[in-house]
Amino acid sequence: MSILVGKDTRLLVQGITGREGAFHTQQMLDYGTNIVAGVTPGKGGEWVHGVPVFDTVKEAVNATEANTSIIYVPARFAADAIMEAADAGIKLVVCITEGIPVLDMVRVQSFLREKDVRLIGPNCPGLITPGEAKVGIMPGHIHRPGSVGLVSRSGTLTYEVVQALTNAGIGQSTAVGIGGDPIIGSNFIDILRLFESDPLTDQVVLIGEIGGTDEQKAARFIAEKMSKPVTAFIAGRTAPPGKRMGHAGAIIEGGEGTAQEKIKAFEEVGVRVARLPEEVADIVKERL
Amino acid sequence: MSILVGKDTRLLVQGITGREGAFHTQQMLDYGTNIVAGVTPGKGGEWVHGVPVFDTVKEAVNATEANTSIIYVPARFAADAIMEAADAGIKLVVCITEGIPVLDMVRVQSFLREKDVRLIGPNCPGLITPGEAKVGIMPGHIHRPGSVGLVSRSGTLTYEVVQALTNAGIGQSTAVGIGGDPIIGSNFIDILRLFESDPLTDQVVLIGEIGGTDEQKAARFIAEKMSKPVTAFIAGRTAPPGKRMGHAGAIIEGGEGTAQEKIKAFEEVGVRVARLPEEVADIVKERL
Amino acid sequence: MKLHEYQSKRIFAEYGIPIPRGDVAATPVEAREIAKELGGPVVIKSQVLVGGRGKAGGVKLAKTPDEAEQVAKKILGMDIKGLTVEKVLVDQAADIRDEIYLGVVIDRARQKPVIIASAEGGVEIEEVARVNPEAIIRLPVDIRMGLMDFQARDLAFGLGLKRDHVNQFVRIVKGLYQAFINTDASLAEINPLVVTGEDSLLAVDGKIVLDDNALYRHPDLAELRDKQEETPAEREARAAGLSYVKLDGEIGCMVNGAGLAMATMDIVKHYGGEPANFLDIGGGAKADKVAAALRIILSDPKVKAVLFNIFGGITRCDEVAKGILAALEEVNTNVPMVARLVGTNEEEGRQILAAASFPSASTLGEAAEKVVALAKGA
Amino acid sequence: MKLHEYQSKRIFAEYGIPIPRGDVAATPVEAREIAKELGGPVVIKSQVLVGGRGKAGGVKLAKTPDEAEQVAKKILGMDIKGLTVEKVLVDQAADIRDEIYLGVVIDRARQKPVIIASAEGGVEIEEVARVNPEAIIRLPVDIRMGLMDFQARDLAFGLGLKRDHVNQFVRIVKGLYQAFINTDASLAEINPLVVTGEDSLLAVDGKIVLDDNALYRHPDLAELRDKQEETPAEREARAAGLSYVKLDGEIGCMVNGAGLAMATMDIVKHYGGEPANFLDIGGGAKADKVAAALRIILSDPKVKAVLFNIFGGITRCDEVAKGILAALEEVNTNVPMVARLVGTNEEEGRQILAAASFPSASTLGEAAEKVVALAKGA
Repeated sequence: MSILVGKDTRLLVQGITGREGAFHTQQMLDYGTNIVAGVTPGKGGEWVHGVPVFDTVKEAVNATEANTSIIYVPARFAADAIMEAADAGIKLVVCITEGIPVLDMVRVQSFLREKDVRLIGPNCPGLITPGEAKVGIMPGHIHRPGSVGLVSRSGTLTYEVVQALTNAGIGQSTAVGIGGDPIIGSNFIDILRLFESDPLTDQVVLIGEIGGTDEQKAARFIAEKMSKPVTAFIAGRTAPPGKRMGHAGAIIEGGEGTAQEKIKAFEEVGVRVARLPEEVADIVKERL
Repeated sequence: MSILVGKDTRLLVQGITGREGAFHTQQMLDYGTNIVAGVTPGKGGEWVHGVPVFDTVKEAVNATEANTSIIYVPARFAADAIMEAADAGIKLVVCITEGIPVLDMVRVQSFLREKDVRLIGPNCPGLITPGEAKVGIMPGHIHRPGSVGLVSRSGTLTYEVVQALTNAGIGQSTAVGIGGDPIIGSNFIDILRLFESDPLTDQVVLIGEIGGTDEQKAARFIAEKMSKPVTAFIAGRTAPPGKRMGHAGAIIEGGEGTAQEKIKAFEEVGVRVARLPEEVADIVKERL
Repeated sequence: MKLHEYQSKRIFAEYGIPIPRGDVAATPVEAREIAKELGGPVVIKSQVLVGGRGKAGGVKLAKTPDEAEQVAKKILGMDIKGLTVEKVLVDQAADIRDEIYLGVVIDRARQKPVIIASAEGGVEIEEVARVNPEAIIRLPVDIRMGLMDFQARDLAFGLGLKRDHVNQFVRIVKGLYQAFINTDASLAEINPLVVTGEDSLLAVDGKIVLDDNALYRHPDLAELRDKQEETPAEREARAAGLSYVKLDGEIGCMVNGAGLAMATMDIVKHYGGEPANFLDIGGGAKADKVAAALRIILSDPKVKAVLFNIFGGITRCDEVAKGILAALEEVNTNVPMVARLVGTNEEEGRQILAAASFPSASTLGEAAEKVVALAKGA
Repeated sequence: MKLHEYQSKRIFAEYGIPIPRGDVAATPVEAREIAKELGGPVVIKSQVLVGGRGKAGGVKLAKTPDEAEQVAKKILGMDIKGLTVEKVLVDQAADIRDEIYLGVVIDRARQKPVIIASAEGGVEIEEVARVNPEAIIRLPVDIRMGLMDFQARDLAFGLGLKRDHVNQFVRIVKGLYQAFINTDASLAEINPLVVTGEDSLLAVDGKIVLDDNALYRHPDLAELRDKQEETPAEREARAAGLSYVKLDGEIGCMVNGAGLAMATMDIVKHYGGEPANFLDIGGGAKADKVAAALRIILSDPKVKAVLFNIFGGITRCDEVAKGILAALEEVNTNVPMVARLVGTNEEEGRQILAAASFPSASTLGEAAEKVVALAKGA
């Protein structure tokens, strides 16, 4: 186990009887993830791909000692599902669901602040420790075990980079998609900190995109706190400014969040920034 | 200084320009309390009995380094006043106001839980460290410095007991009225714990009344955690059951809250219970 | 302030809680009309603000409009624990399969609202607590977050509800919680919440108790107060902001502070007297409040002597003294009195009373002894 | 989703925020009638969903109803940054003494709503932030507690408001915060909040931007969407749940995931092409969504070639492949295309395309090179 998930993961799937939940439960099982339970209110007692289903997370945790949860429930119920998991003592909650209202997530985060839990997402692909556990929707076969940690705001773009690494013969320790929503449970710095203290991770790839200032903050953190080399990739050099970025939002954030700003922030602290996914692999390889 | 208030107290009076606020500001000043500021929104810049008035608690704290606040504002604004004081960094808030809606106090307590602040009251007479500081509405002249700590749910009944002690030549370290409302900031146990570790307090008088189970819990605490002798007085042996005590409330509390129950709880753990205020003085005197 | 069953249930209905069809009648003919309109069997329920209506015969079934009229005739005007039945609720009778208890109160220790639920509804929850405490589920709610959906579901599955009922139950418990919060209640209770033969949930009986201190926020609810069910003295006391409970003794007591008021009663009894009342004039009472309190005490013909025990803090002795004298000017009485005023503005108070030759005492013991003697001598 | 000024201000008014008297006109005659009704000078304001209306001549004063009609005639139909003015707001002109900025947004770093206020209102807050950042006050709010009175007062005194204005301001900022929360807004802004010569506060201009993800909770607000101010392609994209932004190039892109979509555009450009659009089909897109996306891309006549880049995770390659073929059946087109499908159900997807002889590539680089060549060859 590198960070967050691995052989010790006892996974609970919230929304296991739904189309996506059931499909990805099978995919995660095929990958070898230890799925111990599912939850769908009102479907307790059923089974999905050999996994027992419970009505509530509390019941599931009591019966199976699940320690990690992945959420596939629809957006309007997802905030409640996150809080249910946290309230039941789950330590790591991974929320795949996209389209959760921002104020719902503000409420969730105010609730989680008093709990001993880590949230990844929402609107994220999840995370994977190759060869041990896949807790997400990423295609498992593109990964291979190794010592490069990945952290990304993006979903499919991460797969692209992972594939470039794997094609170049470079394995991954853990790849974490933190999600692209305005309010997320864990940010770049939270995950960089974990990689920095993980003995199985030698270097880190950070995949960012336009909007916000999280990449700039990550750059500062890397400069001040990290000893391991970091390679960055920023999507959106040719893209129009993000539509989500409101007027006053930009003031708060203290920047427009363009790719150029972010690339500059990284290069100023000595983080190399790749222009193409394949270039990420080239840079990482030099540093192995 | 015994507990909570003394020569180090830098007092702020919230609602200082009101009738009660102004009157008791004078009384507290006369007693020698170090009042550094007052607050009434919209009256900043005025003076009351030589005390400067500010519009907000933040301004008052910035200007005067007040560390304690006493609240005289009307019931419908009192909850907000408590939160304002806590938010501005006041460490001890004493709320005299009676008649605050219960749900307002539930909200206040949920807010205070995340702050480093102690609340005394509401609906309480405040507290006094004789000869040092009076932060309340009790008549100061009946007190005398000494080594007996008092803690009470009642207001005027406490004065009665204090006077009996003083008449018997027994001084007080600090007398704390915790208030009689369903939701209060500090309970018997909170104050007993402070007295237990206060080198200037040798024994403690606890004044309770019918309703609830706080006296029973205090009895348990005294048995388990206190080395100093405690004398109790319980009002309401002949009174009809408290009108506030709802049906389901009694279930939650796990008892009817009669005086007999409470007296029994104390006597079972060896706490002597006086039948008359003068008897409190007699018992305390034996133990000096 | 307690609300009647029909008032409580109407509030529940506003929060989406299903209640039986029905209406309130003040006459047997009205009851007949309502029963006719509803069709089928009805339940006629006395609307009085005390428990134990059922045992007292204040709740009866009626199969036809005629029978409804007859039953209403019996119940209206009935005396239940000293209260006269002025109104009955005529509700469509429910086909009861299961009965659930569901209530919201404040948990003083946790300082949070708590939902209380039990699959053993239909009886008083205290009875369940005594006989089968494990049958009660308690769910504390963070008032800042409100009742969350998953908590409501936990409760539903915890009660062992059938799957078909879970979503209905979730809506009901969320509605009840919201009603509790929005009305500033100290109790909001559905008992029983019935599972009907038609497989739906129905709040067959309900109760709301409001926080008097918060009534200023709810002028509409404050108007629901049933004036018939307070004595004139209690009504006057409430209007004057006094806390008054009539007792059976002969010594009227006016005290500031509930604790001291109770202690004063205890001491009156210690000296051989019987208190006629509990009366707390509260903190900071001024002359007019004192006068109102005195009128209320003297309105009890059993009162043979009156004891004033004021330990001034926020209350000022001079104000109380003025109030006593002002009240005596309007109330012509021969009842003997003793005043014991100490604390804030004690000197001024004593001077006012001394100038009027009003008897006074300096300690509570002395005052109690004097007033007991006066009552016996009178 | 952005609301017009007049829509935003009507919502503010529901929350007790004072707004100028006024109404909306779609014709010069209507504008005249409104001005007549209001009496006195009015402001005629174009209602378009872009900034800079004033500079573009879209906001004018009119002293009389006649003048109002003339001014409205000029403004209605005017083109402002590509948008045609369909409506004007006719507001009573305010006697402006001071201008305050007041807004609520989400602070991403603190993960809380934050109130932003400045005594230097009337200009864009970004301008204030640039020129005089200390003139901006930020107040983060705990969503569980809501905006507390003392915080609102702190803000009022912090802005240096006169005492007479503090209580008014407190009501306005609490109303604005509540409007923000209750409408699930991502921005609620009053600029300027005016102190008038009559010494009262007035929200003279306002703006609300709603969270599209929460619109399902607000069907009434969703109906306020101005259909005139979206292109047909944008409208179709929104209806299909696609994220689409038209650009000026010749290579249509259909990608799953915003990050990959942007990276795909970057790479197309790297290989010498110009992207015609940003189009993210999102996660888990099924065949019908893919078909809609293809129709939208092809509706742009500048598109010379189309690149599909799908890296399946929650999206399944076979679904996408089916969608492409289904869309091609209804849309008769000669535009050349390249598909690159990898990830979940990659094999099934490739087989479906291979069976239909649809050109494909295995890496993004290869796909980008191919599509650029196809566009140039066409």
